[in-house]
Amino acid sequence: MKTLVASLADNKAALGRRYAEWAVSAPTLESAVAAAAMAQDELGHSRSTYPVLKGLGVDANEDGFGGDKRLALLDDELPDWNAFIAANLLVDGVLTTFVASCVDSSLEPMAARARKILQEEGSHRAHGEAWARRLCRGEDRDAFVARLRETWEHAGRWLGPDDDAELTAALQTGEVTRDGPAQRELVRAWLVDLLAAEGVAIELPELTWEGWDADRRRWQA
Amino acid sequence: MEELAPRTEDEVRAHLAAGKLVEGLQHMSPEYLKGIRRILTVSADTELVSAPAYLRAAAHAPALNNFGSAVSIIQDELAHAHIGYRLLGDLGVDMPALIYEREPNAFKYPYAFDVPLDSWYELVLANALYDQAGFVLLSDVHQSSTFGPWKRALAKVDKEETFHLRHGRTWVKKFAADPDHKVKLQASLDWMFILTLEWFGLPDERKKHGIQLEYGFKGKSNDELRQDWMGHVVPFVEEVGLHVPAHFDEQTQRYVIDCPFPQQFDSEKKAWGGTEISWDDVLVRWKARGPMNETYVARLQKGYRG
Amino acid sequence: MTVEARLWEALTEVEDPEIPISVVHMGLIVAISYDAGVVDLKLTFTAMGCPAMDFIQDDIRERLLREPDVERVDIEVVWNPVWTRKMIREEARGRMRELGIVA
Amino acid sequence: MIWEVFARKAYEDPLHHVGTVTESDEDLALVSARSIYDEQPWIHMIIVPREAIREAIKP
Repeated sequence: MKTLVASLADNKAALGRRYAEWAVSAPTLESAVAAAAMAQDELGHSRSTYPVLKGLGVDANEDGFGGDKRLALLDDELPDWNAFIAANLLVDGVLTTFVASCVDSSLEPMAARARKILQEEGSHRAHGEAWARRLCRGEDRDAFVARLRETWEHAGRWLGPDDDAELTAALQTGEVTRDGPAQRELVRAWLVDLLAAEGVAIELPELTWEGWDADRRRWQA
Repeated sequence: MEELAPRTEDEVRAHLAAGKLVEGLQHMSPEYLKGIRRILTVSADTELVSAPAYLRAAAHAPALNNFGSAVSIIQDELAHAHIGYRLLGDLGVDMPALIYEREPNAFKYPYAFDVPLDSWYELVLANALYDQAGFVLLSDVHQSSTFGPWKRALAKVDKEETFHLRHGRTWVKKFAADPDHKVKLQASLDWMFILTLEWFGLPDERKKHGIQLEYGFKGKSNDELRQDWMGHVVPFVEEVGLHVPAHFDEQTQRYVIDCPFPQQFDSEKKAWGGTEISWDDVLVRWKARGPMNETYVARLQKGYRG
Repeated sequence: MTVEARLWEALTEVEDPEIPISVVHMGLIVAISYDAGVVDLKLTFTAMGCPAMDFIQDDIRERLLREPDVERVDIEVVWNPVWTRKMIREEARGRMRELGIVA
Repeated sequence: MIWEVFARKAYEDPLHHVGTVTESDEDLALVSARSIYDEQPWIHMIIVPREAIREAIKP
C-alpha cells in the first residue's frame, strides 16, 4: 500500500501542476477557470494524502515537491488541449477509481480522505466527459482519439499487471476493496461507452509490461 | 455604434443627472458605449494577462500548498477577466475574437505585466503592489461607475482581491523579517515600485479625463488614484523595514515621489537608469510593449488557436 | 457557560478570508475540547485545496489565545465528517443551541 | 450559447442573478458556473439559457 499511496500523492501533485499550466491556455475562459479549480483540487488531494503516508511509516516530503512516483506522461507540460482532456478523463479517472476503492479501506485515514476526494472529483469527471463529447463532434476527433490511446498506455498501466504484488497485498488486508483488473475494466468500459454514445469506436492498446517500473508505478515506452 | 446605442449624449447626461444607472445598450449613447467598452477592455485584459504572469512566478513556490495558493489567485484573476469580457459580450463585442484572435500588442494592460516575474519574491510583491493597484482602480469603479451590471459584479472582485493582498503582505512581512530574504525582496521592490507608479497613467496636467469622469467610468483622476495607492503601499513597506522612493509630506498632506519620475527603464535588466525622461518617452516604451507581451498572449491563446 | 461554549462563541468572530461568514457558521469547526489551558480543536475545510487554510488556522489560534484561560491551541485538520453545504448555518446553529449559545 | 446564472446563499433568500457563462453545452455550463461564481458558499445555484427568457416588463 505504501507505494500505491505515495504514487497516488505524487501523481496528484504532478496532475495539479499540469492542470495549472493549461489554466492559462484553455480554449475558453470558462474552461480556464475550471482547469485552475481542478488544479487546486489535485494539489489539495496530494497535500492531504502525504499524512496518510507518514502514518504508514514512510518518510514523506510534506512540502510535496519531493516525490517522483508519477506517470512519465506527467513529467512535462501536456502538449495540447486534446492531451489535457485525455488526462482529465484517464489519469484523473484511474486515480479516482482507485480512491473509490479505498472508501471502505481498513486504513482509516485513507478511507476518511477518500470520501472527500470523491466529492470533489465529480466536477472533474463532468468536465472531462463534456469536453470528450465536444471533441468527438468536432474536426479534432481523430487527434483526440489518438491522445486517448496514448494516455491509456500510461494511465491504464498505473494499476500494474493483473497480479501486481502491491495491489494484491492491499486487497488481502482490506486496504483496497476492489482488485486492479476490475478497477482498470471500470475505467476502460466507461471510456468506451462515452465515446460509443458519440458514434466513435475506440480500440485501446493491449498493455504489455516491458518498461514497467513497479517501484515508481510508471511505464516508459 | 449608433445602431447599438440609441440614446443621444444629452439623453445620457439627463439619465445620469437623475441619479439613474445605465443598465444596458438601451440606455447608452455612442460616446458612452465607446467609453465603457474601452475601460472594460483595459480592466479585463489586465486581469487576464496577470494569469500567465503569476503562473510563471508560481513555479518558484517554496512548497506545494504555496503553489496551490498562487493557482487560487490565478483562478480569481481569470474569473475577474471573465466579468469584463462577458459584459463586453453583452455590449455587442465578439468575446472569443477579442480574447483569442487579437494581436499581442492590441491588448490593453499596464506595462508592468510585460516585465517578467522571476521569483516567489516577485510574485508576492506583485500581490502586494499590483493587486493593490488593481484594487484601488476597481474600488473607484465600484463606487463611481454608472454602468449598473459592472458595479454589481465588482462585489465579487472586492472580496477576492482582499485575499490576494493578504497573501502578498503576509509573505512580504515574513521575508522582510529575515536578513537574506530581505535583500532579495528589496532588490525586486526597487524595480517594481516605480513601475507600479506608472500604472496609473499620465499625470492629470497631461491627461484630459473629461468624458471618463463625466460619464462616471471612473470617479478619481490618475493622480488621485496614484496617491491612494501610495497611501496603502508606502506605510506598509516602511512598517516592515523596506524602502521605497516616496514619502508623505505633512505640509501638503500628499505623497511625494523621491526619484526622477518618469524614469528611463531597462526592461531586460529590470533596472531603472536614474535619468528622468518625458511622458512622451514613456508612451513610446508602452506602445512598443515589453519583453513578455508576445509570450503571455501566445500562452493565453494556445488552446484556442490549437 | 462552559469554557468550550465560550470558545465556540469566540470563533464566531473569525471569518474565512475569502468568504464573509464565520468559520463556525460555515461548519468548519468539527470539535472543541478544553483541558487545563490547552484547546484541542478539530477543523475541516470546504475543499482540500482551500487556499486560505493557513490563514484560517492562524486566525483561529490568534483569537483563541486572546481568551484569558487559553495557553495553547492544537489544531488537527480532519476530513471525516466530509463537509457538505448542509453544514452551513443550519447545523452550526443546532450545534450552538446544544451548547446553550444562541446563534 | 449564453446561460444566466442565479444563486442564493440561504434558503430564506431569493435566487438572484450573479452573472453568465458562455458554453455550447449544458454540462460544461454547469461546471463553469460553479467554478466561476465561487465567491460565496451558495446553497443553491441554477442556470437558465438566455434564449429561454421572455421579458414581461422591459426596462
